[in-house]
Amino acid sequence: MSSMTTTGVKKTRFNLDLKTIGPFVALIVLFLIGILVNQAFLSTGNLTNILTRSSFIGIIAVGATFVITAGGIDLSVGSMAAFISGCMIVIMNTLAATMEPGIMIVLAGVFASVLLGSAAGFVNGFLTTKGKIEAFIVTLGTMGIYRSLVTYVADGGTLALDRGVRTIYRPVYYDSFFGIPYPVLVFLGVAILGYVLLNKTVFGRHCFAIGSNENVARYSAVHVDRIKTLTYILQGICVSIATIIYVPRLGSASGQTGTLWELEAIAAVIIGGTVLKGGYGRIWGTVVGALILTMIGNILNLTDVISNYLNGTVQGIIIVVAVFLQRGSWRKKK
Amino acid sequence: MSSMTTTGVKKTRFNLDLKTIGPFVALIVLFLIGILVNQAFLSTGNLTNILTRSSFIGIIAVGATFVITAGGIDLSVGSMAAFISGCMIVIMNTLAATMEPGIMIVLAGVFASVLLGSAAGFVNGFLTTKGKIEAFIVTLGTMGIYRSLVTYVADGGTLALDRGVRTIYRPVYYDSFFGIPYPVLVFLGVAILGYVLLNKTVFGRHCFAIGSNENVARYSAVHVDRIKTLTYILQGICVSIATIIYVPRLGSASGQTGTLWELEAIAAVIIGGTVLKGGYGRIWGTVVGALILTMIGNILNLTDVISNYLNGTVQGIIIVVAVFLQRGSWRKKK
Amino acid sequence: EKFTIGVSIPTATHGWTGGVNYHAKETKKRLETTYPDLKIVLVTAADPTAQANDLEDLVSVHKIDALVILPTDGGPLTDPIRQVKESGALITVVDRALTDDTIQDIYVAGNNPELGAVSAKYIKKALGGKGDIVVLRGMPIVIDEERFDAFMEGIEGSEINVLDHKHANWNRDDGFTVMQDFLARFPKIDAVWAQDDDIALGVIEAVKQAGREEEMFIVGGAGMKDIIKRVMDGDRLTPVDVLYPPSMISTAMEITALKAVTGAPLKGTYIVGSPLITQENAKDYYFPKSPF
Amino acid sequence: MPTTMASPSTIETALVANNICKSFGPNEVLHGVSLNVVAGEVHALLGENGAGKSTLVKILSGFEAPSSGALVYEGRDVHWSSAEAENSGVILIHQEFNLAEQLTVEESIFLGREITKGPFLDKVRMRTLAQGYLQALDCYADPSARIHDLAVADKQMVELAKATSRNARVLILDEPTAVLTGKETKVLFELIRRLRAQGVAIIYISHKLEEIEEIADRITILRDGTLVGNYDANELTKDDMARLMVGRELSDLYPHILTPPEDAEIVLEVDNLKIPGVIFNASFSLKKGEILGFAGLVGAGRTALMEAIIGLTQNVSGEVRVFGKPVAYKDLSEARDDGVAYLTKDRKEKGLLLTHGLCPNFSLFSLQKFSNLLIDETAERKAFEAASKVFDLRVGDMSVPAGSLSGGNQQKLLLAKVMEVAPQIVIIDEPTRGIDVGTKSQIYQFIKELAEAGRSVILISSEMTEIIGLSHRVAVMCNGTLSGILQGADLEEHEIMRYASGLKGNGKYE
Ligand SMILES: Nc1ncnc2c1ncn2[C@@H]1O[C@H](COP(=O)(O)OP(=O)(O)OP(=O)(O)O)[C@@H](O)[C@H]1O
Ligand SMILES: Nc1ncnc2c1ncn2[C@@H]1O[C@H](COP(=O)(O)OP(=O)(O)OP(=O)(O)O)[C@@H](O)[C@H]1O
Ligand SMILES: [Mg+2]
Ligand SMILES: [Mg+2]
Repeated sequence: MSSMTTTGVKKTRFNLDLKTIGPFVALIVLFLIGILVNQAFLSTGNLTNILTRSSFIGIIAVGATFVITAGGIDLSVGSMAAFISGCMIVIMNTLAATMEPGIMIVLAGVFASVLLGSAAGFVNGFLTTKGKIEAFIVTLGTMGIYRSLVTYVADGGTLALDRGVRTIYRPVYYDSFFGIPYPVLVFLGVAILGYVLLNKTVFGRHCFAIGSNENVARYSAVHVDRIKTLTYILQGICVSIATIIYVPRLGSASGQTGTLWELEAIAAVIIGGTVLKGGYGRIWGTVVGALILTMIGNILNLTDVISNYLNGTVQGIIIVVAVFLQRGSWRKKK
Repeated sequence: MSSMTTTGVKKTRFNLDLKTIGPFVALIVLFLIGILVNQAFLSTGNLTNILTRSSFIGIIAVGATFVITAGGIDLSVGSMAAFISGCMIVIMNTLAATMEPGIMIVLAGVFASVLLGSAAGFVNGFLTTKGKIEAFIVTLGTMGIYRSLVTYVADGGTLALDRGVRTIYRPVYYDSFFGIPYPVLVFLGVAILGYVLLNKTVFGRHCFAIGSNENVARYSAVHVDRIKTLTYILQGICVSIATIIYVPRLGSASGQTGTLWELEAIAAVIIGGTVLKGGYGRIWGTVVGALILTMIGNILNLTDVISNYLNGTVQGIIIVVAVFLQRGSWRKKK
Repeated sequence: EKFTIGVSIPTATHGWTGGVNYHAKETKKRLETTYPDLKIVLVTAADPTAQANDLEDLVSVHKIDALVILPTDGGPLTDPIRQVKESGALITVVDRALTDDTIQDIYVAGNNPELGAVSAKYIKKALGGKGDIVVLRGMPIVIDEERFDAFMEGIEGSEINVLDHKHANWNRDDGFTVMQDFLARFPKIDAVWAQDDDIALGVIEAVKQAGREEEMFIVGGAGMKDIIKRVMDGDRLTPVDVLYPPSMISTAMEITALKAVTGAPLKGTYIVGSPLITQENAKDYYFPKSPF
Repeated sequence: MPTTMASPSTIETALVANNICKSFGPNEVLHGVSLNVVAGEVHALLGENGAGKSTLVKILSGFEAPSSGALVYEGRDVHWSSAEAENSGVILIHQEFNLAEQLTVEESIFLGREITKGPFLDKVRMRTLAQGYLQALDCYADPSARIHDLAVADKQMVELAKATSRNARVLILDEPTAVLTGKETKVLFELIRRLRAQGVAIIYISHKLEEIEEIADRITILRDGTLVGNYDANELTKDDMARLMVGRELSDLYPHILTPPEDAEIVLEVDNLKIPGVIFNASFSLKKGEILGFAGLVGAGRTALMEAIIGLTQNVSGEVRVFGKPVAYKDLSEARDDGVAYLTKDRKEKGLLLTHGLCPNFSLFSLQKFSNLLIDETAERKAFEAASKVFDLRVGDMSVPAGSLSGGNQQKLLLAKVMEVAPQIVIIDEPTRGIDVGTKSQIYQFIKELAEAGRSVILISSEMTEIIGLSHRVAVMCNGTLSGILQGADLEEHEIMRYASGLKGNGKYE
């Protein structure tokens, strides 16, 4: 793009800024709107709610940032979350039936969750890399598979966590540390780890390289397939972490759990300035993206000026506008 | 990376075949399964049903083939369909209130539908090209917008078409011409037109060019933005055609109409051998893809050996396998 | 010579439909053992279009002699069901009315407006006709409309003030989220009409989290076992529940099977009411084994 | 610089290839070629376009597997992948760039060999090292700049830096100077000499025979995939090389071209054209039947200027007149329809659809002319076959994708594509980049015929001799300014360099 390059050069700086601050600007604007809409928005209660809620999508989106940066996509995260929660509950209930409900059971559940997450991620990664099937299709397939499996396990209904176990597990979602709810802390931890991994390690750099040009990466002795599979496994683990803090919230899972989370996660990633075509990812942007999405929902609940029916419209517009703030920035990535 | 292309090339010959026959093989296999599962599968009644049903997704998928070939994606088709059906019904009902129900009213509805489709498509195209926002996000946004708009128009309920108009309109779905239902004829027509447009015209060539390298297209005097926008408009028109034969079937529309059609359409396109990254499209593949998807649903209804809960699993597996038949084929498009 | 009944129901997209699926499966097993020459084909669909497809398949492939259908949406399916009728099959419609009631032979009617009305009546009484409430609605579809309108009608004239109503899509997570925000927004809430037990469960958690259990009570709907258990145990947060039994599908299947096999002259409408479940009568509605 | 460097004495023959054959599908492109590279020598590889040079070196460096034949590296038989080859110090710089556009310079240089401190990247270290490697090539690209923002020449320098940063024992350069001007070429040669002195074996591919004469110790010549012979550099004159490559005597490279009459109509006029930040001032005019050369250092703004004229760049100020009519093209199609065509120098990113067939590539630019409603595919194919004769495309099988053509043949395809619209004014940017001498003379002949048929040509080239040999007049650009237009006696190398480097004329390098 020669002449584009010319302009490109100046653009770059310009857009890089926009890409960096864009999401934050959007967040701040939303924040102000929130305040205008309803005083209650600023109440600590409400703000903690927003943070805590955003941690599900947020943690998943951190994983998605890796997948997308490396040029992939994962549509299965939502149903994966449902599937993992379902299995966790079944496992913990079976244990609870055999032994005294205790911390051990919860740990067993957590362990199982991480195991399942990595496995599910590996399946996606393996099919994409070794099976050479487009990620979109692989994960579209597994999306349907996981969801129907959980419906099957739940026998069409809802899987409820054993009361005893629940009481032990409950604090993981509801308690907090110096006023900061555990989910938020976990989210923060995941984000920081993600940031370091993506920006400070060889693995992260290889993700960028693969996303930007797979062949060049392969020629530079980068283990393309391994790295790509790893990003999916990472995504799976993030999903499992999200479920670990999700299950104690309502102590239940069903075929409905996590519907459309995949789209929310991807939206969060893109709003955050990551390039969908791969080669450029931003963890902090993703975090902000997740906050934005949660905040939209929250604000809509705090007002009744807009008909409920129009929530989707408002969300849609905000998402598009938020990305519009970074317009052009992804263009030259072609 | 000529050597990449090199390996690419050796594959080409090989895969082009696979890509061409792959979907057909899958279709035939499914067909045989159908016969084994249940004799009744072969009854003309059943076969006509399959064809008629596949026409919705099929027609939409033909449009999607253009969008995807030109390197874009449209997630909004499902809700666009809901929105258009909704508006059609409202318009026809209002007219019916003022005048004698007659063919004119239906034509008015059809006209409105096409108009809306083109407009909706234009919006998507404009935002992607001029707004320089990633197609995925634009259409994710409009997806939410259209869906919530129709819910709003339907006031949360279902919009039902005026009885009188319905009786006039009904044949468009239920009648047939020498035993071939109209929807099938329309589908066939759209497919043929699509084929010619994509493979025999300048427009089609330009779609391929843009999809495989936008810069080269620009340097070859291709009006990149215009062509891309046109593909979205085309998609919109295809959606409107689909709704034109959808509305007479159930004579109603609601916020639920057309949920997940976007994924089905995209799946049909990819199963058909079109490359999601753009630059390579096959209309006939898409048609077969649509048939495959419909046939899966049908076959699952032919037997109750599989728990209904597991439908999603079967579908997922078949989709992945169908694409696996063309494994590697999309690789060289990097 | 076998007699085939096709049963078409919505996919388990939330707790209640989950219950429908469960009862349908159970009843299928039971009936097929009691009536050896009876064959039941069970199909599920996510939306009206898919359900219309299913109906076509039931006729063209399974040659059903009778259809038991719980329509995902009465309006759009009226016509496809008429076609099944024209194929000569006996039609039993469950829960959701068609736009043309001459089609069905048997109608096992759930009563959505009644659910709304009963809830309204109770809340009015419990609050002494005066107070601030919030409403969590289901998915934006007809059923939700009917329930909501009936409810608003029910409280009309009283001094009960609906602070706001939002859609919680018959989903626990949404129930939780929406209620959290209601709690953040309204300092004083006397009662919550959650309309559905899945939503109610979410609401309960949100209220507990906010530590405002003493302030309000919650009225759900459907008769999910967890909620009924709470009612039985006299939980003050959920003093009552309003029945809207997914088991109505079983009733419909049984009646249809009976007519099919014995040719008994069964016709007309069987209304499944929406009685108020209180601590007293709760045990009659408690089925621990059901997943719902 | 690598410290553990093998000294010439320790190794005799570094890399040996014994009758290598290579086929792509049905057609064999290398028929038993043998090569023997000795440590501390510069071994030139010569051959026409499509002779098989790139294929051979790809095989040597593990990017392609030979269909038959053996590789021996430092005594051992090897069947290696590109990664293994690279680890053992056999490094290929591709004819086409092999860089990921979104990565930064530093990331590209260390890709696959990142330096870490504990579990983390040592960015500081890599940055400074990268800087060092680049400066050694006196290239001043910022290590944190993204590849897609670099000018072509800088991209090539990054490739070189990448190679030098590795512990090279055998360094293979496939037409490295195709995108370089004299200045950078000198730098490159210094580097090559330095490495040779350190005992590195260098395989050097180029179509610029004077370079071969200057740098090569030994020369291996290929023709149509067979070995012509293996010579000592000082055995051969440039003419010998040309003859051996092409297999026939070559007429004088630069044809005599009639000068257009003084009063010839002016077809293109450019007044004070400016692009903020890139072009500071350019004014010139072009006569009917004239060939106007554009000289300058890489980055001087020639491409930028032309892209502005044909409407690829917006926010351009100044006036452009085509056939006396003021124009401000908004995109290429408008220019094309006025009979102005531009041939890009970046055939891979802007010229050809590498994954598509030859015919669709050929007709993409002129498609309208084959189409009334539907595309007349037979006419299209006929035109393509005609053109492939005119530009003598050397392709076994016309159904291969453009990406599989040899570099030179890709260039020819690109020429054919642009010329198909029969432009009145044609702007050709580096038309003979990567073209063998034989074909070069064909292309020059073609340009001559264009001009004498009354078409007008703007010729951008970094090859001084080409510019001087073909142009009636030469415009020289210097740092975004058109610093002077030379003709007649002034038209010679040193004068041009003075203008290009800002010593003369109104162009300045700060
Ligand atoms: N991947 C491939 N598939 C089919 N043919 C190929 C492929 N790669 C190269 N060829 C053919 O092999 C022959 C040699 O190509 P190669 O690139 O080695 O030529 P070259 O000597 O490098 O030419 P140039 O000087 O133009 O670079 C050409 O005819 C080319 O078309
Ligand atoms: N310093 C620069 N800043 C931004 N873009 C540039 C710069 N130099 C060149 N470009 C752009 O990069 C493209 C290719 O680079 P290149 O240096 O070959 O072109 P150029 O500047 O015209 O130099 P040349 O005179 O060699 O053509 C050109 O189209 C030009 O627009
Ligand atoms: Mg070559
Ligand atoms: Mg140049």
